Amino acid sequence: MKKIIVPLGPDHPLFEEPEFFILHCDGENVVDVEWQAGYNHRGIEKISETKHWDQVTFLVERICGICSNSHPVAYANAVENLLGIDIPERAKYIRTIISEMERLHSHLLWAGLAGHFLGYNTVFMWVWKYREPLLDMMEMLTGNRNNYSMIKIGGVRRDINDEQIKALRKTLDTLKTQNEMLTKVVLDDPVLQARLVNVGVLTKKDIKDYGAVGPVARASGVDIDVRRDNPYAAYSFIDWKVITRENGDVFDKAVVRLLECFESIKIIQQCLDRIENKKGEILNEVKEIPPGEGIGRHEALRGEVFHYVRSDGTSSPIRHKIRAPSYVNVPTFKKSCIGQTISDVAIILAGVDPCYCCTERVSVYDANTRKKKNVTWTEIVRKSQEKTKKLKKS
Amino acid sequence: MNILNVVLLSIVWSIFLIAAGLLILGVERKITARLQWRVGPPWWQNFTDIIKLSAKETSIPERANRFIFIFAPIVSFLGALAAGVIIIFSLLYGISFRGDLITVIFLLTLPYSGLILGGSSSGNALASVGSSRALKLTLACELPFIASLVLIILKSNLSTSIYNIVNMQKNTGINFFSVSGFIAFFVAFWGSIGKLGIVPFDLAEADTEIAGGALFEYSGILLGFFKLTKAVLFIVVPLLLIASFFGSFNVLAWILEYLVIFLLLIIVKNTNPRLRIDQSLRFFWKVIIILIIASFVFMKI
Amino acid sequence: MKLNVLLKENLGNMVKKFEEPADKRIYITIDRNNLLKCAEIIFKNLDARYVIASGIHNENNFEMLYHFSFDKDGVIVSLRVYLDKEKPEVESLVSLIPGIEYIERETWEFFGIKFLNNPNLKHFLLPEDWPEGDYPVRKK
Amino acid sequence: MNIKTRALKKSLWVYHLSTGSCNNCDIEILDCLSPRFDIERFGMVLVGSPKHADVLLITGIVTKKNLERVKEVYHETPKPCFVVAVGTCACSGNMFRSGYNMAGPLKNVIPVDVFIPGCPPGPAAIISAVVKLLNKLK
Repeated sequence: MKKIIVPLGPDHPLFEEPEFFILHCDGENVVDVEWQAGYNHRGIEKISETKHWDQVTFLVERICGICSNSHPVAYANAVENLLGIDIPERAKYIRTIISEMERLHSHLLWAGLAGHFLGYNTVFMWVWKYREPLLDMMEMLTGNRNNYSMIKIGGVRRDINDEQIKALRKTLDTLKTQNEMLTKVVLDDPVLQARLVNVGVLTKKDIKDYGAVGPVARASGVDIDVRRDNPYAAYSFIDWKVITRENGDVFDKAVVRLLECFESIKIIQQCLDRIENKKGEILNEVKEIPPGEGIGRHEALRGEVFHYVRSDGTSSPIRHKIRAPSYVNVPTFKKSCIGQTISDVAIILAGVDPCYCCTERVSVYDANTRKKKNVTWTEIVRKSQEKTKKLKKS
Repeated sequence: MNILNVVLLSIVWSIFLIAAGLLILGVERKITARLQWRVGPPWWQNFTDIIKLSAKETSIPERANRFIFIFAPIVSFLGALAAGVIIIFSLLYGISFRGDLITVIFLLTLPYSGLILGGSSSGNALASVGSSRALKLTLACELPFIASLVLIILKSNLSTSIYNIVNMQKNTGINFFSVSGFIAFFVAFWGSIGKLGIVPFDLAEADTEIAGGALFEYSGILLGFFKLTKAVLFIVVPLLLIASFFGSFNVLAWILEYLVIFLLLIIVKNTNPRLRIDQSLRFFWKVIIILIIASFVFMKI
Repeated sequence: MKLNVLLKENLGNMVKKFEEPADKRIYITIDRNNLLKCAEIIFKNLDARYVIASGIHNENNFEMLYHFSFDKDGVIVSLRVYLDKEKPEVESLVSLIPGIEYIERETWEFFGIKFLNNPNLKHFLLPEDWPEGDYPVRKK
Repeated sequence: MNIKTRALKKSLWVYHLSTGSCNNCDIEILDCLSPRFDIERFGMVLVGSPKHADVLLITGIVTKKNLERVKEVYHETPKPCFVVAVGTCACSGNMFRSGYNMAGPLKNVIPVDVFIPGCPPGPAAIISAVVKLLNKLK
């Protein structure tokens, strides 16, 4: 049978970002997958070497829009690891609150998008409606809906006051009931189960081979979570548990994410209890970064973020290595996609919650193998502008 | 009625079909939006879309087969329109001929054929995946749809004229209220969801999987023709169901029955995710086939 | 047994330098030729999780760091390997860890470090027509 | 204003193209669809193929690998079409300006009609910019 090649990307409505998967198909079945990356590569690791230590927090924030708190936390952890310092207790709680709120909004975002990919737009709209108040809370706490700029080496930039805590509690309570409903809908819907159960299964061995992390690993029964294994911020002071499932299919990944939302709500509520009606320092001023190297980790929404920094005592890092969770999660598609159908590839890739901005921190294929046109680019632009003018006049 | 009148009336009714189809699609979008806590577009949105598309440039890909690429949307549009006009003529004016039901069934396969041809002629991988899905789907959903209509023909003493079928139900009772008729209606309803290409069977266009699928390369007025086809089908297919299963000669009843079917369609659309192609095929070949056989077994009841 | 003792015991005299600059961070310097053996001991025998590898361009040499995580102890173990300045080459770990393919390709195009026996050493993040010999993350 | 322009104003189909962004602008664009902002009120729909589009919402610095692709998409889009640069990255390059893989900003690659600065611009800002675009249409 003749194989057909289906390009998935670079600009596929499935992905928010440009990314290119070439599916070698036999009818509707996928027999091989190639991954072409680099459409999003911006060279952040190199740019980081030209910025001041404090500026780098803003730079890493812009690695990825959804993990815009995870990377700064991991980076700050790395620098603090290099310095060997601790941060004030209140700052720890605030970091935890922001991190968990980010996790909540990202998991909801994922659930909505997953619905969207399945052509289930009602789920998409409802979930995104629930997510909106969270973004309002973020705006209230940090001043921006995304890109929060809360983290600073040695602490946090802004404090949280008691009025904000009250408003936050209210939002979380409504969110909890909404999330309960959503979880029920997902767990019980027979059509969703038909689409998700036993699709894109990853075994424990696959997880180890590719080093996958986060909800992807936890859905396959690999019990890892940096928040518990190597606690930072306030995670060691708080009572919560790691969610794991056994099957490793897309359905389990969805369940892990939805159940994690409840844990996040629990964590935030406990943190709020500890900082309410209290005052305290939020920043340990850091003046100089001595020579040395440090590693910082953070359990981001998609898994472990890993930052390695090296200093030679000057005002900017001489090497800054960033490993986003998607960098190890996405390659698992090689195991999970092959043998599935084209329709499933969409949801399998979505199940990983890929984030290519993260993956290519540091970064025309003619998808239709069309013949090259012998017209120069300026010619085309000129022609099209003329036509636009003409149409505007008429 | 002389030939001139017929021509004039068909033009008038064609325009009505287009307008009503666009309107009902607008209503559909509005209701969907309300279900999703949104305001939604105004009711005339689809008219604006079509006018806009007609003003846009139509680009034809270099690798495409020009002839098929251009004619596929036109043929599917005309097929849907002709089917609609035939049904309306036999319902309203009693102008009917032997075998017009068969003609309508044939004409209603044209829209999908157009989609398949158009998709596969455009020389794009995503479009060809879309049309191969459309092909599989049409094979799956056409059979139950036709089979349920064959049952109606059998029930109406082998009459293949829509007028006769409607007329006969006056004497023998409405088909929908017999056991076999009810089952056949259920079958035809799912078949028509497949024919209309709405969720859960919108695999051929699946925006989030294969980016518009068979329509990927279409732009401008040619895309507009596909949109119009869909709008006309939204009127014609339920109308055919009404004629063969409810059959009355009362306009008010028709409108009510239409609205009921329309509501059912919307409910199905908004409470289901898109099915995978093999799941859709399994649904049609296993579940629906059993129902068809059941309806034939209970034919006399 | 404590992890640092366990590591020293298992790696034996392949360890050139053993550093613990901070709590739960271990850096082990080894010889370039022992890399595959050490990585196998850590990844297979001690059941660590592969995290990432990072290349570094120093003044006099290149450096590769292979980070492994022991999740039960929460410890990061980094294997440090120094490479030639003129001809940076190191054994590829693809046969051991399939997921390492992408970072090796990336390091190759950023630093010009060659990974012997990596079957797929071609451009990954940078465009295909990127000028040869131009390694963007190297120090100027 | 004739009927065609009027129809165009009331029925803008949007194609969203990311050319090396951080995802934030893209999420905010999707947010425009969500119940709170609901741009479908104005007849705007997000489409999957550039062939169906009237407006290209482009986010991100243009990376070298994306350069050809951006031009191709712009060429494929049936005219008249409008290009909107969403976010500071697309407008000027933001902090990635000094990076080695930057080929943009967007205005150097294709003609841009509207710039929306902000990192990221909120959905409200995006909608207001599109309204400005509509007013520009005569």
